[in-house]
Amino acid sequence: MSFTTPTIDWAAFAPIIIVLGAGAAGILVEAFVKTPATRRTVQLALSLAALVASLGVIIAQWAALDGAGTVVMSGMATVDRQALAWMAILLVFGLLSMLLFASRDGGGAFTELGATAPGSVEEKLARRAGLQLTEVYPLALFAVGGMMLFTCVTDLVFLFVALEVFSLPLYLLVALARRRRYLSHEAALKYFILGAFSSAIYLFGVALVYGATTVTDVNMIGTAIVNLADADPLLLAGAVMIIVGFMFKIGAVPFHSWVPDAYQGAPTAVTAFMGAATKAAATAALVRVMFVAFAPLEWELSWLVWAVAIASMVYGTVVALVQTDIKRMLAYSGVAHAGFILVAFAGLEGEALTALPFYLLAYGLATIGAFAVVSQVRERAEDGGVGAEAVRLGQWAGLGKRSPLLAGSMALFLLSFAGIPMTAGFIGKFEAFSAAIAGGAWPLVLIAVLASAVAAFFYVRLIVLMFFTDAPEGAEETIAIEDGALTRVVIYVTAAAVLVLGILPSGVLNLFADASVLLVSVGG
Amino acid sequence: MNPMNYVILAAILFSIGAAAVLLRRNAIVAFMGVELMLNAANLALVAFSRIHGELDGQIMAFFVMVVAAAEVVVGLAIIIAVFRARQTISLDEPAELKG
Amino acid sequence: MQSLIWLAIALPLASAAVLLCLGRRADAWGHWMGVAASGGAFLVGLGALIEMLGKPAEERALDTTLYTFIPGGDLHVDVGLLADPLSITFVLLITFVGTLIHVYSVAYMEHDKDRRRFFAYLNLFVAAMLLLVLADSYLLLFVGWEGVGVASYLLIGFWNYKPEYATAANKAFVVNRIGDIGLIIAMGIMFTTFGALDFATIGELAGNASTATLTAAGLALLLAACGKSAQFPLQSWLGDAMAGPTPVSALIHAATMVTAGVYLIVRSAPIFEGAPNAQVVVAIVGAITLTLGALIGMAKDDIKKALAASTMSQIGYMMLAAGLGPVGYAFAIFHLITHGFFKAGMFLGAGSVMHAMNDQVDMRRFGALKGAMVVTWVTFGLGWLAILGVPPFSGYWSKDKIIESAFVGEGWQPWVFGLTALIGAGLTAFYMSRLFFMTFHGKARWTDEVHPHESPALMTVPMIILAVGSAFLGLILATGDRFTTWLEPVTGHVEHHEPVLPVAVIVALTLILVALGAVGAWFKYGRAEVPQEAPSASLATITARNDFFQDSVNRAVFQRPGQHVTRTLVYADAAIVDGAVNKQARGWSSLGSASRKLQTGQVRSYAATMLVGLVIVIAVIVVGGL
Amino acid sequence: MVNEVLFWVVAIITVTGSLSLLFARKGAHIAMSIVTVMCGLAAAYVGLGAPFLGVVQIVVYTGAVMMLFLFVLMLVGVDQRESLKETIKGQRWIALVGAGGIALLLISVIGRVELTSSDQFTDGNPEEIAIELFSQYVLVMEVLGALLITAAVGALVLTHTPRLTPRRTQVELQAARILAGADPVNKPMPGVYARHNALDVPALDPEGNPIDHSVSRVLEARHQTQEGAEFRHQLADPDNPDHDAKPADAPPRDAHDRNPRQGEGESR
Repeated sequence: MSFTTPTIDWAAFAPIIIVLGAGAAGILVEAFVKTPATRRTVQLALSLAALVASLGVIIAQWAALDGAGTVVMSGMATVDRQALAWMAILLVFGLLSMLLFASRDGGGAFTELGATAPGSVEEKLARRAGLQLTEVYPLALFAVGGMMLFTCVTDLVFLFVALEVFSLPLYLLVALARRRRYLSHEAALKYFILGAFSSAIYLFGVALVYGATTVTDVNMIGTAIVNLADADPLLLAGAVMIIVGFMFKIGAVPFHSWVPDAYQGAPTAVTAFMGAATKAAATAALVRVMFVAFAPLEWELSWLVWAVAIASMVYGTVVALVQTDIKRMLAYSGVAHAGFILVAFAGLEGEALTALPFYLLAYGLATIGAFAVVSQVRERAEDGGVGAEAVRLGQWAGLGKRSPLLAGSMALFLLSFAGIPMTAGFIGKFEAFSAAIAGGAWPLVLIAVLASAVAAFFYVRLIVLMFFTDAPEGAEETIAIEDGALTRVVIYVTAAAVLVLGILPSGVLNLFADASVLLVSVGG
Repeated sequence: MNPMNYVILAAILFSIGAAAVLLRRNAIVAFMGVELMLNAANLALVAFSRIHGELDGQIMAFFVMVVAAAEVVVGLAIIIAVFRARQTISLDEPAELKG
Repeated sequence: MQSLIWLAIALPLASAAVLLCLGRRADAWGHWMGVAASGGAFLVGLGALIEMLGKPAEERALDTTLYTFIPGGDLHVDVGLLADPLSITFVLLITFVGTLIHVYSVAYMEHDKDRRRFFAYLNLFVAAMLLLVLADSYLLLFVGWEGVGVASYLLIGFWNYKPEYATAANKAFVVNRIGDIGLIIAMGIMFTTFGALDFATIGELAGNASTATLTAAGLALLLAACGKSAQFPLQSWLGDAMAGPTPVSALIHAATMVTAGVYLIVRSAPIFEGAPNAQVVVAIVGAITLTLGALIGMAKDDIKKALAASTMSQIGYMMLAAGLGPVGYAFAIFHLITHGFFKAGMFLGAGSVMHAMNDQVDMRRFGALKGAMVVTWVTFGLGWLAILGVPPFSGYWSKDKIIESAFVGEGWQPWVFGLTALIGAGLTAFYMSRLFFMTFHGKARWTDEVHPHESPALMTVPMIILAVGSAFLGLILATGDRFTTWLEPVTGHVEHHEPVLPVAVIVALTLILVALGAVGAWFKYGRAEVPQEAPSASLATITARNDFFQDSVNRAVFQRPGQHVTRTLVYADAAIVDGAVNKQARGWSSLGSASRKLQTGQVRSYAATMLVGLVIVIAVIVVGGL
Repeated sequence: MVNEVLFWVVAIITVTGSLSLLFARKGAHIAMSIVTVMCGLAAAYVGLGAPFLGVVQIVVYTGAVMMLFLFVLMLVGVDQRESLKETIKGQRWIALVGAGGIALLLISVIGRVELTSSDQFTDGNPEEIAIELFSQYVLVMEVLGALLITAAVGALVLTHTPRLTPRRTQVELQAARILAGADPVNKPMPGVYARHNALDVPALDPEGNPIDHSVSRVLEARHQTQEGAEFRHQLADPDNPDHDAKPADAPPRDAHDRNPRQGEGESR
C-alpha cells in the first residue's frame, strides 16, 4: 500500500484556518505577553482582526464562486454558498460577542482567575493584582472556528470532532463568570455532563448508521439509503440518535434541559454568544444531515421533527410565562424558538434553506442584543460599586424612564422575538412558516402561530414593566445602569440590524436564496 | 461467530453507562459512565469495521479516543473547580439553577 | 401626487424618528414639527385626491411598487402602495382628523414634560395607520396593523403612573393578539390557496376557490377585525384603553384604529363575496355589538367609557353594514367617515371638560356646564345631534342608510338586522342624551375647588372644525350619492334594492324612536336630580327613592328593566369575556408553574428526561416504522 | 471468523466490570473495574482485527484517561463512600425505563439486522492506519490539534494558580514564624549544642539552657535521660575553646527584638 498525498482545496478552507490559527496564536500571546492590560489589548486586536479577515475572505469567496461551491476534500468537507452563508453569520455573531467579552463594565464578564475558589483570599488577591483571564479570547476563537467547521463538514465523524471543538471551549467559558460564581460552576458542570451525554448518544448513532450503510459521508449515506432494500431499523435508530444529538445543541424539548440552567449561570457575554451561535451552528449541521444524508428517510423522520417542534414551542412558551429571571426567560424563549426553527425543517428544502439562515440571523442578533442589555442593568453593591446583573424581572421596572435608549433597544429585541412586523424576527418567522406551508405542514404552522401569539405575552410583559410601571419607592438607587462603550456599540448595532432586516430584508434574503442549494458531492 | 454479537455487547455497555449517569450522584462516576458510553460506540464502530471489511471504523474509533481524552481533561478540570468551590462533587448538591 | 403617496407615510415616520432620536433637544419645537408632519401628509393625500378626481372612475386606482419586501421563492411580496378611492378616503380621514388632534394636543399636553415623546408616538401611529390603509397586500397591511397596535400601546400607556394603566395596555395587547392570530391564519389560508397575498391577485383568483376555503378565510378575517375594532366577543379592551390621554382616545379609539376592522372587511370583499355564510356572521357580530355597546353605554358613569361604549356600538353599525355585502359596503365607510368626525369631536369635547374639571371623569360630578363652557357645549351638541341621526346633521345621512339597507334581503335576515338597527338607534339616542344632559345640563354637581372654564383656542378650534364637519359633511357627501359613486370602483355598483318596509316608514320609525330616547333621557337626567353616587339596586334604596313620584315612574317604565338588562350585560361582559381572558392567562400560568417543576435543578433528572425522550422517539419511529 | 471464546470472555469481563458503575460504593473500586473493562475492550479490538487500536486503547484509556480519573478521585478524597440510597423520587424507575428501554430497543434493532462479516479482511496494522489517517482523514487530524490545545488551556484556566504574592524570603518566613509565637529556633535535634552526642541528652538553646522537649518522651518516662546540668558548667567555663557558646550570664534575648540580619550573620 502506498501513500498518495490527498488533494485538499486549502483556499476554500481559509476562513476556518484563519480563525483556528488565530486561536492558536492567541495561546502563544498568553505565553509571551506578561502584562494583563497589554495582553488583553493584543488578544482583542488579534481576535477581531482574525474574525474580520475571515469574514473578508468569505465575502471574496462568495463573490468569486461561480457554481454552487467547492469540495474542500471529497467526503470530508464542502464549502458551498450555504456553508459560506452560515459561516458569515457565525462570524458576525463572533465579532459582536467578542466585543461583549472585552467589555469592562461592572469589572468585565469573566473572573480574574478561574482556579480560585469563590470568595477565597486568592480571588481577592487576583483582583487586587489586576489579573485578567485573557485565555477567553482564544477559547472563543476556537469555538467560532469549530462552529464554522460544523457548518461545512460532510462526514459524521468529522462532525463529531467539530462538535467537540466548539463544545469544549463553551463548557469552559460557562464556568468563568466573574460574579455568582457558584451558579457559573453549577451551570458548567450540568452543561458539561449533559453535553458529553448527548455527544455519546450522537456517536452511537453514527456507529449504527455506519453499520447500516458502510459510509459516514453524508452525501454517500443519502445514496446508500436509497439503495437499501427497505427501511432498515438499524439505520433509523442511528439517524434518530444523530438528530437527537443536534437537537440537544439547538435546545429542543425534551433535550433542552441544559438550556435554562446554562444560560442563567454562564457569564452574560457567553450566554449571548452561546444562545446565538450554538443554535445557528447546530441548525446548519442539521440542514446538511436532514436534507442530504437522511433525505430519503424524510417521511419517517417527519414525525420526530413535528413532535419535537410542537413540544418545544408549547413547553418553551408555557414555562417562559412564569419565569421571574430575565436570563431564564430568554432561555425558555430560546427553547420555543428551537421549535420554530424545526417548523422550517418540516418545509420544502429550497425554502427552508433560505428561511433558516435568515431566521437564525434574526434570532441571533436579537439574542446578542438582548443579553447585552441584560449585562448593562446591574445591582448596586453595598459599597456603592457596581455588582452583579439585576436579573429579577421586578428590578427592571421603570427602566424606560431611566434609560430610554437601552429600554427601547430591549423592547425592539423582544418584539423581534415575538415576531412583530417591522422587525427581523417577523420576516424570519414569516419565511420559516411559509416554507413549512409550502411543504404542506400547515397544522404545524397553525400551532406555531398560536404558540407565538401566547409567547408574545411574556415579551410584552417585560416591555410593559420597563415602560409602563414605575420602579418601587427607593428601588431606583439599588439599580445601576452601566454605560460600557463596547456593549453599547453592540446593542445599537444589533438594534439597527434588527430594524433594517425587518424593513428591508430583500437584500439579505436574496443572498440566502442564492445559497439555497446544497452542494452534494458524490465520489471519492 | 458473527461480530454482530459485539454490537449487541456495545448496546448493553452503552445502556449501563447511561444508567450510571442517571443513577450516580458522584460526578466522577457519572462521567465514567459517559466514557463507557463512548467506549461502547467505539466497540460498535470496530465491530462494524470488521463486518464491512474496511478500516474506516477503526480510524473513527481512534479519533473518538483522542476526543474523549480531551473531553476528560476538560470535564475533570470543571469537576475540580466545582470541588474547590463547594468541597463536594455530588451532582445533586448544586441545584440552585432550576425552575 | 398619487404616485408620491408614500410621502404621506414617510413624513410622519421621519418626524417620529427625529423626535425620538433628538430627545430633549427637540423639546422646544418638537410638537410643531409633529403637527407639520401630519399636516403635510394631509396635503399629500389631498393632492392625490385632486389628481384622482381628474381621472375617469375606473382609472383612479394606482398601485406603486416601492421595493421588494420578500423576494423570490414561492411567495414574492413587494412593498407596494395602493392608492384607490377607498384608501384615499381613509388617508384623508386619518390625516385630517389626525392633524386637528395634533393641534389640540399641543395645548392639552402643554404641562406634560414628555410632550415631545407624545408627539413622536402620535406621528408613529399616523404613519402606521396610513401604511395599514395604503398597503396593497395583506402582508404589508399586517405590518401596519401591528404597527398601530404597538403605537397604540405606547399611547395608552403614556401616562404610566398607575398600575391599572399598565394592566389596560396589557389587556389590549392580549385581546389584539387574538385578533392578530385571525389575520395570520387568514394569510396562511390565502397563501396556501392563492399563492399570493396581494389584493389584486386575490381579487382575481377568489372566484376559483371553494366556498369552504373562503368561509374559513372570511371567518379568520372577521376574528382579526373583531380584535382591532372591539367587536363582540373581543370588545372588552376598549373601555380600559380609555386610560390613555384623551386626544389618544379621540384619534385611536374613535376615528382611526378601531375602524381598521371595518376597512379590512370591506377590503376583503372578494373573499366575502364567495362566502355568504361568513358574511352573515359578520352582520350578526355587528348586530350583537351594536346592541351590547348601547346597553353598556347606558350603565357607564365615566364619560370616556360611555363614549367608548358608544364607539363600540357605532362600529357595530358599520360591521353590520359591511356584513350585508355590496349593498352595505359604501354605507359602512360613509358612516365610518361621519362617525370619525362627530365622535372625535365629542372625545375632544370630553377632554375639554376634563381639562376644566381637574381631570374628573365621573359624569355624576358634572352638570350645568353649558354656561361655563359655551364653545364646548355647542360643539359637543352638534356631535350629539349628529350621532342621534337628527336630520340634517351628518349622522342622519349615514346611519339612516345603514338601517335602510339592513331591511333589505330575504327571509329572517332583514327583520332581525333591520329591527336591531332600528332599536339600536333609539338606545343610542337615550344613552348619548343621558351623557349630554348629565354633563352640560341639570344642576351643577361639582365640588367647590373646581372652577370650570373654557379651554384655550388651540383646543377649541379643532373642536369647532370637527363640529362643522359633524354638521354638514354628511349632507355634502350624501347629495347626489357623491360618496357612494366615488367608492364604486372598489365596492362595486349595486342595483337599488327595496327594503322589506317602505323607506318612509323606516325613516319615520327611526326618528320616533330617537325622539323617544332623547326625551326619556331628558326627563331622567336633564330635568330630574341626578344622584352623585350611582344608585344601588338594593330594595331599601329603591323604596326610599319611591317618594319621588316622577322618579319611580321613570324607573318603572323605562329605567328599571333597562337597568337590569344593562347590569346583567355589563356583568356578563366583565365576567365572561374578561373572565375568559383572565382565566386563560391564569390557566397558562398554572400550566407553566406545573411544567417548570420538570426543571428540578437535578442534572440526573435532566439526563433522565433526555434518555426517556430518546427511548420514546426511537420506539415510535423504529418500531412504528416496522 | 471471530473467536467465540474470546467474545464470551470479553463480554463477561466488560459487563460485570461496568456493572460496578451502578453498584459499587467506592470511587476507586469503580475506577479499577472500569480499567478492567477498558482492557477487556482492548482484547475485543484485537479479536476484531484491530490490534493497533487495542494497543492504543490500553495506552490511552487505561494508561492515561483512567489514571487521570483515579488521580482526581484521590484529589477529592479517595475513601469517600457514596451512599447508594436514591434521593430523587422515582429516579430508579425512570432510569430503569430509560436505560432498560434503550437497551431493549437497540438490541432488538441490532438483532433484526443480518449483516455477514466480510471475508477479505486484513488486520489493521499501524502502517495502513497511518496511510488512512494522513490521506483521507488528514483534515480531522489537523483539527484535533485545536481540540487538544483547548483541553490543555482549559485545564490550566480552571486549575492553575499563578503566584499572586511575591515569593517570601527566608528572612520573612522566619519573622512570620516568630511573630506567630513559634520557637525562635528550629526544633532542635537531640544532641545539638551538646557536648555529649547522645539521644538521652537534651539540646541546649543558644543561651545554654537545656530544651526539654528535644529528648524523646519515651526516654523521659523510663528515667533514662541525662541532666544537662553537668554540661552547663563546661559552657560557663571561660576556658572553653568553643567560640559559639554564649556566656551563661549573657542577657536573655527576647524573640521580638532580635535583629534578623544579625541573627543571620550569627548563624553563618
